[in-house]
Amino acid sequence: MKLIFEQSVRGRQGFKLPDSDVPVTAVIAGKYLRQAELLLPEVSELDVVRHFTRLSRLNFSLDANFYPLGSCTMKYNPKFTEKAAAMPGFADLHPLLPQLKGGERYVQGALEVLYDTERWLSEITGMKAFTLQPLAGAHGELTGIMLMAAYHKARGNKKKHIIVPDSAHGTNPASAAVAGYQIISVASDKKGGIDIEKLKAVLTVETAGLMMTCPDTHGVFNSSIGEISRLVHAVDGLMYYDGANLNATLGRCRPGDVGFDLVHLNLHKTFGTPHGGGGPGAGPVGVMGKLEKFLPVSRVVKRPDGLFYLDYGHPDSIGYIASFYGNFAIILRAYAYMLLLGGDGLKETSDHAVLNANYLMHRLKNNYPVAFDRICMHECLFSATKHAARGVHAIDIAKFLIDQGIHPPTVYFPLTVKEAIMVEPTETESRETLDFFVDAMIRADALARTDPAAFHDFPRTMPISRPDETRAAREMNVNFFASRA
Amino acid sequence: MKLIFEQSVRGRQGFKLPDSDVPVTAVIAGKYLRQAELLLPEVSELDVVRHFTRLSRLNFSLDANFYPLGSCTMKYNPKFTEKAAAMPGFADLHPLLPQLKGGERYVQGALEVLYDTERWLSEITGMKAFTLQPLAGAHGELTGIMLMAAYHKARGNKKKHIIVPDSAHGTNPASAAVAGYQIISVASDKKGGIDIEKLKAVLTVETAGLMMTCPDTHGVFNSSIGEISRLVHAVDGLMYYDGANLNATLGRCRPGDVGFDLVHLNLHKTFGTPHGGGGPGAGPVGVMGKLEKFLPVSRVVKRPDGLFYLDYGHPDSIGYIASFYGNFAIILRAYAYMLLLGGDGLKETSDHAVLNANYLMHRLKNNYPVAFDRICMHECLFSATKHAARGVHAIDIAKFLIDQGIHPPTVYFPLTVKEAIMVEPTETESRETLDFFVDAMIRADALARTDPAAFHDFPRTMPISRPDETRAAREMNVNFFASRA
Amino acid sequence: MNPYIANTEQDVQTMLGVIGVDSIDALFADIRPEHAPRSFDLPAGLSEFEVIERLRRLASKNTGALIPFIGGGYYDHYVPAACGAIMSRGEFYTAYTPYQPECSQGTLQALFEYQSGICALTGMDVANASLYDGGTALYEAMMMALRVTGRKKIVMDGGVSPIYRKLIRSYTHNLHIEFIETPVAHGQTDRACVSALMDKDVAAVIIQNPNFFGVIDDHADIVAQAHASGALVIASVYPVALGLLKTPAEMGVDIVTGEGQSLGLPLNFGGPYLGFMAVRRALIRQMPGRIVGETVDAQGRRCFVNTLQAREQHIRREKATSNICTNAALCAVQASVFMALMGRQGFRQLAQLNFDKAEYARRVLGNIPGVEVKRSSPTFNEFTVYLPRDAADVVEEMILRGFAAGFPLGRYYEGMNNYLLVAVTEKRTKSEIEAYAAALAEVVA
Amino acid sequence: MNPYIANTEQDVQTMLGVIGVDSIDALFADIRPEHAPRSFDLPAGLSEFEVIERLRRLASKNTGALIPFIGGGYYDHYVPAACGAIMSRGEFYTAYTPYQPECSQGTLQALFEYQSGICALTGMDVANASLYDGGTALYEAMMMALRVTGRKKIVMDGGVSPIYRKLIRSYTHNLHIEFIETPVAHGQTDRACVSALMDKDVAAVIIQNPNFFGVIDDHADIVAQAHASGALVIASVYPVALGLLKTPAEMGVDIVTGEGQSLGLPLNFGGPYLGFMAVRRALIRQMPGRIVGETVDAQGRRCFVNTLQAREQHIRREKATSNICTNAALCAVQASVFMALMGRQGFRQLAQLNFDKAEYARRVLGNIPGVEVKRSSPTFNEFTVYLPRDAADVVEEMILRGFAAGFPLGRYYEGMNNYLLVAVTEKRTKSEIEAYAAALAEVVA
Ligand SMILES: Cc1ncc(COP(=O)(O)O)c(C=O)c1O
Ligand SMILES: Cc1ncc(COP(=O)(O)O)c(C=O)c1O
Repeated sequence: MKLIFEQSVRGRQGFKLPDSDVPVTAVIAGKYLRQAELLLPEVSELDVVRHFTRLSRLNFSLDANFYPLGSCTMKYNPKFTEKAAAMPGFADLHPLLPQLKGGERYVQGALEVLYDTERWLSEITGMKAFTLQPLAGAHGELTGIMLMAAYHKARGNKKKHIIVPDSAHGTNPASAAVAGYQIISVASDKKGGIDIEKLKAVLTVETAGLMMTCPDTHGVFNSSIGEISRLVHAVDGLMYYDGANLNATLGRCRPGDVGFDLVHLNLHKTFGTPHGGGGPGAGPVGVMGKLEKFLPVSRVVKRPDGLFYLDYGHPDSIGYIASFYGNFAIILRAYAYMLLLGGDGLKETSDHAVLNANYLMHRLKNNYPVAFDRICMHECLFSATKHAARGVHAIDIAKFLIDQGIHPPTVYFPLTVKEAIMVEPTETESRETLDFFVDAMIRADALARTDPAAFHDFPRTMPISRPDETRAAREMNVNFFASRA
Repeated sequence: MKLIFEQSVRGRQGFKLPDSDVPVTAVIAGKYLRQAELLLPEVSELDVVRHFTRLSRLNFSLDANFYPLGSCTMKYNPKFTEKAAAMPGFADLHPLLPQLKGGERYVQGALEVLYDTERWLSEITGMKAFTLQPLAGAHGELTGIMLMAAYHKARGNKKKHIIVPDSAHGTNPASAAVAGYQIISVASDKKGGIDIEKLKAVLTVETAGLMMTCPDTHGVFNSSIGEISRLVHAVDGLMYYDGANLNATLGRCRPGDVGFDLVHLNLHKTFGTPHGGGGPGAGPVGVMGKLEKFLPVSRVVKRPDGLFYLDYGHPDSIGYIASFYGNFAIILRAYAYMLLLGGDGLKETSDHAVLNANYLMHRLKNNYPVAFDRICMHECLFSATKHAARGVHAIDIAKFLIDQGIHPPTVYFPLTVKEAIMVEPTETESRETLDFFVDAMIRADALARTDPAAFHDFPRTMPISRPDETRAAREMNVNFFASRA
Repeated sequence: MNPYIANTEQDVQTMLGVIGVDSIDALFADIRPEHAPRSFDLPAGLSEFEVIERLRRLASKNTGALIPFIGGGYYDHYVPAACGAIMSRGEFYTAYTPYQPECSQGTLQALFEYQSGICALTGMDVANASLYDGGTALYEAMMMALRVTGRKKIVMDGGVSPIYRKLIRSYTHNLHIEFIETPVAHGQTDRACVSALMDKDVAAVIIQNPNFFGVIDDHADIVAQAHASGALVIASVYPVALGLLKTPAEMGVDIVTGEGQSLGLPLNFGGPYLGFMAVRRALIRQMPGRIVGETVDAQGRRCFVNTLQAREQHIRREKATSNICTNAALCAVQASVFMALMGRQGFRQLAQLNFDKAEYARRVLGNIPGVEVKRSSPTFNEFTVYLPRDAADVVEEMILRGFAAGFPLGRYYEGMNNYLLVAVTEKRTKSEIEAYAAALAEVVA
Repeated sequence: MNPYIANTEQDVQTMLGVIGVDSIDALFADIRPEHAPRSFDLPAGLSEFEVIERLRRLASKNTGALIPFIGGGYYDHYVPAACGAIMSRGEFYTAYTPYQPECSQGTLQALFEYQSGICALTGMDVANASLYDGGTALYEAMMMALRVTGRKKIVMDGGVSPIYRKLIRSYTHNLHIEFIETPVAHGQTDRACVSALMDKDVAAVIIQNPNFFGVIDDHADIVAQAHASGALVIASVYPVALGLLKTPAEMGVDIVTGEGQSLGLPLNFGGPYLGFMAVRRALIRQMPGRIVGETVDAQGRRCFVNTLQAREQHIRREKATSNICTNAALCAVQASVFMALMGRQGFRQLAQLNFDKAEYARRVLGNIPGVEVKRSSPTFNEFTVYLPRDAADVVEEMILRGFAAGFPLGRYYEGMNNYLLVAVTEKRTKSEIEAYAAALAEVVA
């Protein structure tokens, strides 16, 4: 499809702005003015709408496709939460209003949303308190590591490194690193869990903490969590819970009850807010009592008279970590989601997420060896090494699925498993959809036996197939103007 | 695609209703209860959303495709009018509110919308007054014919028939017929207009009126309109203006100034409201002074103090013709559209609608003979008789265009022209889009010369091609249950 | 500036060049000077922002935040967000009538499903793809009955919505049809009266269930009688009630129509709404409006098309079964979404909630001294109360207390000035009902 | 009941059978009894209708209908309806990160266009596909400068948003970075001070244009100086202003970031917003965040992919240029729609309207006795006024008169208690401005 810039016609205009109703009282001095022409596209509103409508139709999406992306929790995004987020009383609210004297009176509804969400997330995770400010999971991790640093500093601890299992998501080591820690990676054992002996080997007084995803990215709930946390706490390390996989254990296990000191959650995973083609999300962070005083400001407080306000006065706080109160419109959707489901509905969520994953695992394990042959949690992990031996790699199976209208599972993650195919069906998909996926996977397996070469030009039904990624990286055409200059 | 009924799974539920908060105080006696199970589909909300999202993707639409449908005015539907219509202050308003004592105070905004729209449509058409109640163009026609009947009755006229040109839309004779009139069809002359001699031949004292589309469905503005209206008025007939083609003459000619006594407009054509896959629309009717007292009740009135109310007290009124005040949410969109464009913007609309049509006509007339070789108005009319001689009919060209992503023009209408291809580009399409269409049409013409047989299995890119319409009519499978019983 | 026009000055010049004229004005040569507008005095255009602001101001003049207990055939039901989300897809709302099936399967299949849903609700064999609204659908049904029977007399139950009755009368003013309206007995159809009127001239008996007073009835006996004398029976029904109530098919009704607003459409101050119609299979060729049928394409793939088009105006012109062209297709698709969301169990539950809440309200209001609630005839989610004074005045006072308290029947029924029609949907909470009762008690005290 | 779960009781039994366990509980065997929640005390679930009603009530507690003259980097611009219409397409908002290019070309091309639009606005060579928001984007820019230069000192203009400065400080608490904040001179960057600080340790000078006081500046001289000592210059910019103002590229800036909220995003009480970043081409491999690049597919068709992924955490883990994963993709697409709608002329016109309205307000407020408007430094659509008493108190009184009168600078700048920061966008009408002035005159009188 043509770029919108390529559709530009000199002099065309797509939008009608108000005429000015004020006299011109000043001009900007020439030296402050831009010299370069502002080469935005010149198109009509119809051009814009048609262009983006057509573009959108080139996407797979949850609204049209099954998306069994492991670790991503691509569950249905309830439509009513979009309606809630569009209410002008929320959408038009300026974030500085509550910082005006008397201004918090005009944002009571919004503050109540924040306050309740914090309380409920605390109850869900067994944490003492929450901050909703982090703008995504990785941002939550960074915030969490900063909280850990503040804790250690206050305790006079000299900590240097953070331990991260090799199965961890890339954001874990990256977040710890940007916060100034060294990373020590610890290998998994044969059951997919952290190898406790190896963990012991790296734990020292310089260990600031351990970041764990629980259940981990192998889809396994680590039954040794109690022991692990004892070991980490023994060196005054902190247990960090990456909550990306919370969808497996709602109402079944709370990180706060099993030894974790702080958590981040991904509202765009467990709490059904949309992924938006890569964002925005929200990554609230919860902490146990010993970390509470370090939480970022502002904090939402409810006065005895029921009025809410923002409290900035916490001397031990790590300070501002976001400009305001988090991705409010995302938090609002998650709040609406929790209101609708209630405690029971949330627990059911995990029940069926886990049921669906185990069902898929059992239906497929004869065709695709499972990485860890045991009950899985909300996602299951296959390996396509056998297929790869015939020249059909995980990515080829992924591309085969695209032609079936199915978004591929996560492939090549976690890094611990060769030719990983990581499948997370979520609780919102029906058995018919799971069976449709199973059938497609079984057909792929059969085809891999009979005609492995066929895979190389999948997908065949899409407008493009197998882009040349090397060329992209070499040419670095990332800007319409530069590439045409 | 599977029907939603075919996706049904016993016991599945897609929506959460509130629990009852009242005690059960009564039961309905068995004899009043339904016996048959209510076999609505049992699906999850995700199933519903995914099903309808996928269904929608099987449609062409203005938002994604050029739609040069003659007589249909498929212009861009501005997005902001959708936003306006969704405002709760309008969308949640109960229509009986203004009929309560003191209730009109709660609907002043809505009444103002109606009042202003009536006034502006009057000014646009040169009519004295308008009713916004008719729910579509054909409903407007029926209302108009009823007004004519009321007029003649009041005058003691004995009228029996209505004259309709052979180029008229099918709704014209149909509306006149259901209102109780006989239809006399009058042929067009060689220039596409009404043949005045033939008109004279059928005009009698029993002629209730003449229904004219202006410009007519040949895309021609009838310069003899003055003479025609004199002839009709001479027998105390009324001149009815079918406003489906008003998009050609905004600010250029008002029916009220050239002899018409009453008009209907299609807000879903000229005023940019969406077609909705076949409806809903709105077909307001305007009348000159002599017909005003017959207009349907209620009528919107502005009191001297600026308050609006609904007036039901018109003894000569034809009465209720709709349950309420018309398709309010459609009228509201048209109102928003007029507010944005203003008088100048409306006039520009017609200027460019006509320019675009003439441009297309000139670019294509060497390949497709024009039915009437003259300046056209907002649409132009080709004939594919030459192509048909080679076995390529208008419908085949239509199907060819579908493969180009272009919605076919109107074909086989008007009935006066063999193998008619009626093209109405509207003012909202860019020259690039027109050229894209021209190129496709020229390619079709070339292919018709070189390989006419190729046309028979167009379209090739769609999920289906050339449905068996005869079988549909024979089998009459119009209900999932019946066809599976 | 018209932002919806794409042509630039340069485009205009190029195009005029291709056409071979000097100016756009030249294209309007057929419109002679004497045809020029005598006036075209319209406000100057505004920007999108200004229009939205203006409409927001107008909209805010409407919301009185009245708690609604008003129905009269149009109900304050909750519209699931998914309905709106699907309807706002451009592929549905900016499409044209599906005359080209290859590029319209989305709308066509959705309408086929809608027709099937209406058949499921009503129990009838076939439904059309929509008419304008409930009132005009009833008019079309009557016209159809006249055509089918070749007779000229219509018997109409006084329990049929007075709004519908009024508009049917307007439409048939010139058609030399004899209308007889029968009174209501204890809120239900007056059997004796209808029976006395049945003769070989009656084309149809028109009834409504629940009727305008909210009263439910089993019209099977009337159907039997009508059929015996060769007349058809037309029933106008309220679809939500069909979640619980005996279907018109079970009563033997020939033509069913109704207002589909309660199937997921906002109240919209009167429209757009959705007229539905379902009939016995034998009557299909006389049915007005579009009908979508299943078929296969050239390669044998299942697909859907507009069918039996020979009934319609674009083919049959003055001999068509109706003049309808544009209908309420998008509303039908929305209703289809609604029916699928509710499903078998949800739809029933919805009906039950409406019934239970209304019954509770009926009991609570009946306890107010001076307010009389007739309990003889069963009702669904709407009922009448007798007040100690003019209901219109009571309603006026209730408005000041924040309630749209109902519809005063005196407006349409002579001698019923003290009667108020009260509707209670699933959206009304117990506490709203009780607050309403408390306010009413004060007002009538 | 959880309406988003599709499994029926029957499904559950079938699936458990396939798995070979008795109950769902059995699947949770790894979670031992000692791991069970000590509490899980959450409210009972509600229906969709009840949730919407509750949120409507909460939302209505917010709308004070205050006329906004408040900015501070976040502005009340009009969001064209087409932006929302496109964003509400499920294909955009319910898609995942475009890791699979074949089924993500829509998002990928839209992001490529977004990057191009940001380059057009800023004049820079390359832009990434979004960061969280303007504040974190500036933090990322600073981290990038530290990496690129290998130095540890940051000079930050006091005109940079105090909110941004605060959060950058939090993030770098443990990173042993030396921060020097320079004061503002006559509202602009203090040249002498910056110049005195420049040395071989400075990694970057961070400036903002227009700065927090709304003042515009030409930082070309500072850039020259910084470059001379091997430092980078980072500019945080306000995109609407770039419709008129000298671009950061024209000043020679190395890294540009900014808050994209004003590009068609609602204020949303603080988010989601859009952080943008654009750099010189030479810096591309050090840039954080996703980058979409053009390429061709196996058949030579143009297409788009995430490129240079070796910078990112999912490949490079602790050595990545940033930890960012989920970003603000949908907001970037929305900004892209906004830029296309405005276009070359519209965007300029939008900037001009903002400037003209603010200038008018500045003049009108300057006429109020006791209110002082500094006219020495040019401003864009926001400016400071000096009030005869504490601006926080004045604002409180203005709220009661229906205005969000601006942001009292005392909150973030010591000694500036009497200063008020006033923003005026294209949405403010002349009469609103005058009403504001009249109210302010009363309050300060
Ligand atoms: C296990 C895990 N941790 C962390 C993240 C990072 O979260 P975000 O993308 O919201 O920054 C992800 C996201 O995919 C994840 O799967
Ligand atoms: C010339 C003409 N007249 C009347 C009509 C009927 O209008 P509606 O479809 O709104 O009933 C149409 C619609 O296509 C038309 O083109």
